[in-house]
Amino acid sequence: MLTGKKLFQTVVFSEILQGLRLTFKHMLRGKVITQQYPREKPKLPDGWRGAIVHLRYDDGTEKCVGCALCEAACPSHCITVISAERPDLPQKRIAETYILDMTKCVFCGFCVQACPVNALAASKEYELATGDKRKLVMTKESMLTLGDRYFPVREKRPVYSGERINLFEGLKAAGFPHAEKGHG
Amino acid sequence: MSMDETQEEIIRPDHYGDDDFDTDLERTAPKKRVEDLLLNMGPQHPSTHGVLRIVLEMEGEIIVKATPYLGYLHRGVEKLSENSTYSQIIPLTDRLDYTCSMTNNYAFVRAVEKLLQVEIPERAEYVRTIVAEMQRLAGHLFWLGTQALDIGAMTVFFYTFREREVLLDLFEVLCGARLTMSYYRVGGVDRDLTKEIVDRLYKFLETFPENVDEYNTLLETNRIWLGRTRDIAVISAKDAVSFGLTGPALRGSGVNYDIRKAEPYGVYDKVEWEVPLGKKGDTYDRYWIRVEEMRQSAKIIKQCLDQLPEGPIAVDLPTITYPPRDKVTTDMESLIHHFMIATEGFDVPEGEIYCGTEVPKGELGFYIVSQGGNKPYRLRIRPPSFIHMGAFEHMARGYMVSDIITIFGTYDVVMGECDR
Amino acid sequence: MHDIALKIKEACPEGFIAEKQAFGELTVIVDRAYVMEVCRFLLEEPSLDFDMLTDLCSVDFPNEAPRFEVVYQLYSLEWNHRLRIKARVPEDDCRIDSVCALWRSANFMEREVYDMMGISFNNHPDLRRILMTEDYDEGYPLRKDFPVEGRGWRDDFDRLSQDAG
Amino acid sequence: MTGQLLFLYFGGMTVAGAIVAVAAPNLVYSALALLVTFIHIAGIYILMNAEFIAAVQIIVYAGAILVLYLFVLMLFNPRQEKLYMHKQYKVGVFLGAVVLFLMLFAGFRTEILSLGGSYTPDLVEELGHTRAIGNALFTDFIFPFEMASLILLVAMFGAIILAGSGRRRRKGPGGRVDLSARDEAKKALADS
Amino acid sequence: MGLIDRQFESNIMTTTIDSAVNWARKSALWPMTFGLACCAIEMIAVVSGRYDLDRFGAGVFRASPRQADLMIVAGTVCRKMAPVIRRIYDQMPEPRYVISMGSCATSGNIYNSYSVVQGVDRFVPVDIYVPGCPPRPEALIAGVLRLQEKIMEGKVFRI
Amino acid sequence: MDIAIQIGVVLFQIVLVLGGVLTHVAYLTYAERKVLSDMQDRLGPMEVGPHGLLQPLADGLKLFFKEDIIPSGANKIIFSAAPILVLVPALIGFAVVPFGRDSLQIGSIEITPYIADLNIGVLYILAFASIGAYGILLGGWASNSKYALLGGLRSAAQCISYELPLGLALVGPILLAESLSLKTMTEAQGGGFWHWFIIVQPVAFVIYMICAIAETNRLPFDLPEAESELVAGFFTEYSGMRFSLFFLAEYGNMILVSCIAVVAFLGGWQAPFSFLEFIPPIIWFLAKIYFLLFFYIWLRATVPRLRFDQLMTFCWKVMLPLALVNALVTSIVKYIVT
Amino acid sequence: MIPLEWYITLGFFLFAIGVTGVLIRRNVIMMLLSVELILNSANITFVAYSNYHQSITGQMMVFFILTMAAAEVALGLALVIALYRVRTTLNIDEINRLKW
Repeated sequence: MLTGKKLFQTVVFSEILQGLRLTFKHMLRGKVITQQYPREKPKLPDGWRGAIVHLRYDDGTEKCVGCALCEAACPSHCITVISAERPDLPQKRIAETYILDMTKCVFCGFCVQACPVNALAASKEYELATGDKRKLVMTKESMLTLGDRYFPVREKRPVYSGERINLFEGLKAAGFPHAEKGHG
Repeated sequence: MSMDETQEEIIRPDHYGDDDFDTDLERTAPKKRVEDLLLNMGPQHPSTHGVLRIVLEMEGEIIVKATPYLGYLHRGVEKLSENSTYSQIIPLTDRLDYTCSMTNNYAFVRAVEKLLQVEIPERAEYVRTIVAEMQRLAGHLFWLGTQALDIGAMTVFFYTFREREVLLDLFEVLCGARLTMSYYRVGGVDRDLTKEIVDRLYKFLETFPENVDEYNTLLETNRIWLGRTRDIAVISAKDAVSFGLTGPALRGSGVNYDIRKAEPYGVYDKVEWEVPLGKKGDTYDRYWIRVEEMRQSAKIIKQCLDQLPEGPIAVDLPTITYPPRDKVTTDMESLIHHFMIATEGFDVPEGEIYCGTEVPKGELGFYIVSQGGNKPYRLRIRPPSFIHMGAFEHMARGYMVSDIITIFGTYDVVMGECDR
Repeated sequence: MHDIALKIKEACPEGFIAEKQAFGELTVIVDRAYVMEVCRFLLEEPSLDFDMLTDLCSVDFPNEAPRFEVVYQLYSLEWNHRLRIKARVPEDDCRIDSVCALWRSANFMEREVYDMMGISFNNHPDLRRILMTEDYDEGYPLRKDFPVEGRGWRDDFDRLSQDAG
Repeated sequence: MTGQLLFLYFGGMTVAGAIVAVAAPNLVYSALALLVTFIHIAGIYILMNAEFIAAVQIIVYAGAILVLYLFVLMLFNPRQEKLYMHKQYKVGVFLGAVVLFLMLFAGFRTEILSLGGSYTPDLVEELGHTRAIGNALFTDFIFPFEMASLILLVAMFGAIILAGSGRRRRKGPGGRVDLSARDEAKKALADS
Repeated sequence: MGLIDRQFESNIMTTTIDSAVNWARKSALWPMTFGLACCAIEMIAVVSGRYDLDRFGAGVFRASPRQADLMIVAGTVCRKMAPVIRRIYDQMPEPRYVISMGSCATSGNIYNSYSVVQGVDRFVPVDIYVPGCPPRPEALIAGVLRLQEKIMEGKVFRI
Repeated sequence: MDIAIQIGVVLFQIVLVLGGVLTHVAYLTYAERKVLSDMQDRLGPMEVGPHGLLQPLADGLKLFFKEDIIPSGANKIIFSAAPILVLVPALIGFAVVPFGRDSLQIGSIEITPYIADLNIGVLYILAFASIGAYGILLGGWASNSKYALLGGLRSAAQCISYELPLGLALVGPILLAESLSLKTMTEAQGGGFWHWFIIVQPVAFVIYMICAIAETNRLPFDLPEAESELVAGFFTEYSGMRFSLFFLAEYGNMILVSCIAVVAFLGGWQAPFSFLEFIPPIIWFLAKIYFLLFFYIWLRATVPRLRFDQLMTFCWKVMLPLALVNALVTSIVKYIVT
Repeated sequence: MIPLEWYITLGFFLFAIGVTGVLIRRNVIMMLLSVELILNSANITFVAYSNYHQSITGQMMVFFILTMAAAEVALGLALVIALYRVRTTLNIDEINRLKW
């Protein structure tokens, strides 16, 4: 039933007036939430998953051992690793070729989680826009450069004092079929 | 209008010819007198929020038939899933309903956990519930903003996105991404809720109800909004059930079906909340339900935060979850497990399960057929949006063209999930 | 044996093949010729009252005798119970009765099964491809013998302008 | 002098527009040409100190009547028609010419007496054309005025009944139209 | 673009006009309302208050391709959608620009499947690629800024 | 010689008014974006010039240099003519608007604050406003697109329908001022704001404002160009310069209807209080116009959009009877009082 | 001062063109449009004589003609729409039967 008050409200457009008041209040209050991006960069949290980078130890050597776990864990198959023995240290392995196709990366962070030596990390790099698609295919070198920029504090190279673990032997012993893959 | 009149109207074109001898007329007069106007909306159309094509058959401005054409965003997720390990499917589920991706994660990991039959720690359950409800807030805010924008109230869109950004900031801290978080893991969650997030969340919840009131000032009683949403896209409870609608679309018709209540999971049975129900099943009811659900979600989050227990955030099962980081470099066993999970994923016993989860759109179900091994044999996603689209024609019939956007928006359809 | 399965067996003994209980879920396997009958019973029997067809999908088992399996997930709002009905469909006669007349939600899902797996549904009102284009001729993507990358259609841009229609 | 030049322009455009309107194969062009004609006729009215009638000419003829025509045209969405004229169009043109000749003949044979009424340009200047017309309309011509309104009313009802017949549907709340009757009719049609 | 384009020799006059026109073009990039998938949500977020693409004069989203300058391909491009994208591109008047937003539009991303086109650049020329899944709104703005730089480098009247 | 001077003066006035109006149109788009963004807690154009002040310039220049497409199925002549047919009526109405009180005397030359003072000024504006519907209708038809045709038909129907209550709402002030001339109308409202016609004709003012918003296709009545339904209404197929002409016409119309509202209801260039008369009349006039324009933008930020049938129902069932009753009551009261 | 004959002549021309239009066009709408021309020619003549005789009666007639024209167009177009609905044609040659 249309009561007197309701009729009055209908005639004077009361709810629209309320809306007008609200918008006007917002205009006067001037609580602008805009971040002026190129001038004010956003403060990204530490866990932000931007471009994937390679890290180094404090002595400048790269952490990656070329185990290709990241390649296996990647859901979009954008990582290619070819590992080889380090010529100077035959016992140690490194990734001879490491290609991360940024155009295919989904930035899920699975590779970072999979890395056994913390060689990969998600940086806060996001301004990757480019006119040339080829620039988006990252090699190990470019990833290392990015990593140097975003992670200036490097981890100390661990020194294994105790008995040397032979990882791959262990894997084979555990009946793990793809253990050979680690050898490249 | 009586039945006879209609018949006359429709049959009339064919009926000259029986008693007619004017051959000249026969030649010139087409059989069908009033040509139904065909209007093709989409696949690129501003109001379809994605890539849906609707072919409208109209009589004047009235829709006689609205045929949705789907598949413009069909990405083959089900096929891809058959070739991915269970953990690699998580990013795929993110991109189903991209406005609230983590609820999809939740639905998927719940299905896998049901198959694996693991119990996850209490804190993880709480965190999952909190995050799922936050996602529900984000999803409903998105819906409200875009629906209002479609109907012309552009300011509401900016206000809802203001709150949504606050939530996304929290997600950023929590998961490291804004939209496609890949946060849930089989057996738990990826990262823990920190003190900072909890505080910020409390702060957000303090002001959130006021903000909801703000949107309502612009919409709830506005006569134009009422005119545009009341009695539009009405669907009766019987039809809604028959069409398999779920979520707010079903509850708008007054059917009390919410998986969170019907088959409680997470910690929904440990907190107090209510399921808002509509009466008429029109767009306004669904709008009201979503707004009310936002309030309820806020309530749930608050209670969960209050009750949040300490403890691990993932099960410590070496066959399913990664071992702790520090152990990998020191412990041989852990290293081996790490390698196995990274390369092979985890094995899932043979069997088949169906597991439905309440996401903002409705019931998102995962039907997994496993024949053992680390990859599903068949993964079927029951997308609420797709099934809602089945009711589209029924709901759009008899309305005006201008109502199409309202009708389309009222389901909250996301094409990524609809087409998969 | 589960109550529901018993009832089905009583109502339609010819159609009932087996029942299975696992993970707290009940599965009933029926003969494909009796799918309509069983479903009608499930919908109309008041003590079962499966008024919602939650899902309808299909699974491909290329190495087994009737190759395809159509799976119905049913739910009862009244009783809050779920049931899975399965029916096998052989490859050479790839058809099964449509349940559109019982649950209207079946319409789109059956179209999807037709699109993705190639199973035809008798008496379906509008059986066309739904996700792929209507003139798609590479086969049925969800069959196991279909390559994930497809058979070249995705890179075929010859008719780009005409297709737009 | 200026007045005559203006008349020649307005009159020329009027006639040209009228000819194009009658002869153009495309109906929309016809309507547009007619628009030109109407606007220039308004100009001629201004030359005759009848600016109120000029404004009304534009508002009613150009703003309402012709727009209605255009509306109907666009509902039918015509394109160029091949046989837009009758086969005997030459006869029509000839008849038109005869009519013109006869009228001119009669018109110039008749001598027109100047009656010199009360409605002088000075009066118009003083009162304003609008006021003069208003005075006349509501005193001497009040009965025809009321009759005209009655005619309009009847025409309105007639138009509504004619154009609206067979189009009425039962509208539910929110503007939904019940189409079930249509379905059944269609089904019956298909079955037969 | 029409008769006057690239018809004149390079001198101070044409260079000045060139930079003026380029400035206008870069300052009024009207994007098209064209969302495909996930990235569309971030594209919408770019318009929202926090990021506000309108600051660069690019907030006027036009629904009709005839009035748009910039097509932001935001999301997975499926084969079924490809002809439509192509037609929309054809309908846009020169000068037109395309930003391929997100990994899906750039290379098909994770969806290496039968229905997903592996990169929108297979049938539409792309000016700027913005990787990310989806890219942050800032990343898209960075892409727009990069496009503005590219426009400033362009030649309008000069040979 | 005199005639030459007169023509020169008129030309000067035309250039002045047109320039002023077009500048206002350009910066109205800017103001709209800014005010909207202020109400939506954001910034609006910022980067093009200081605080985005050069934004309209950039937009205009860009549109000018954009390719101009005529769709293949379109009717070329009408397609090209339609934008002009929309723009001209929008601009031509400014000829009779009195912007100020005093004429400018330079020697023997007198420059009036209006181009012409027609004694049927209101009718003149209404007459040309009705021509604007043609451009919309023809533009939609000539584009050979269903969206554009539908948009055009809707828009024209809307324009024609709302013209009736608009005109009827103006009957009140006309009766009070006893004149159709805008100048006389302004002068009839002199001596304080309580003499303004809005005080005695509030209903007419509200009807006029609503109809004016509908006439100019602004939210909540922006059906013809409702993006989310019909893409961009009747100008869906227009690009480049032709499109910008439609844009200019829309905003020009906005300013024009505000001018009429100011003259008919808000006392034109009159100051609200006599002690404020030291401020030039043109400033008062502009201030009132700015307020009304701000109100349009303000409303746009607040309300959703009506549906087409609701729009028509609103016009024929609410606005028109109200306007009729208002005109009737006004005339009766006026008859009794005098 | 423009002589009266000029106006009258203009009116005659318009009338003749209108008559010709009615005679030669096949389209019903076009015929109605031609009738408008005829009405306008009458209007011009009325106003011209009114001006010449310095009497306002002629102008009054214009008003009533305008009213009539408006009524005519409303009814005429309604008829055209009704006709088109039944016969799907606007060609007068084909609308030649008494019975629908």
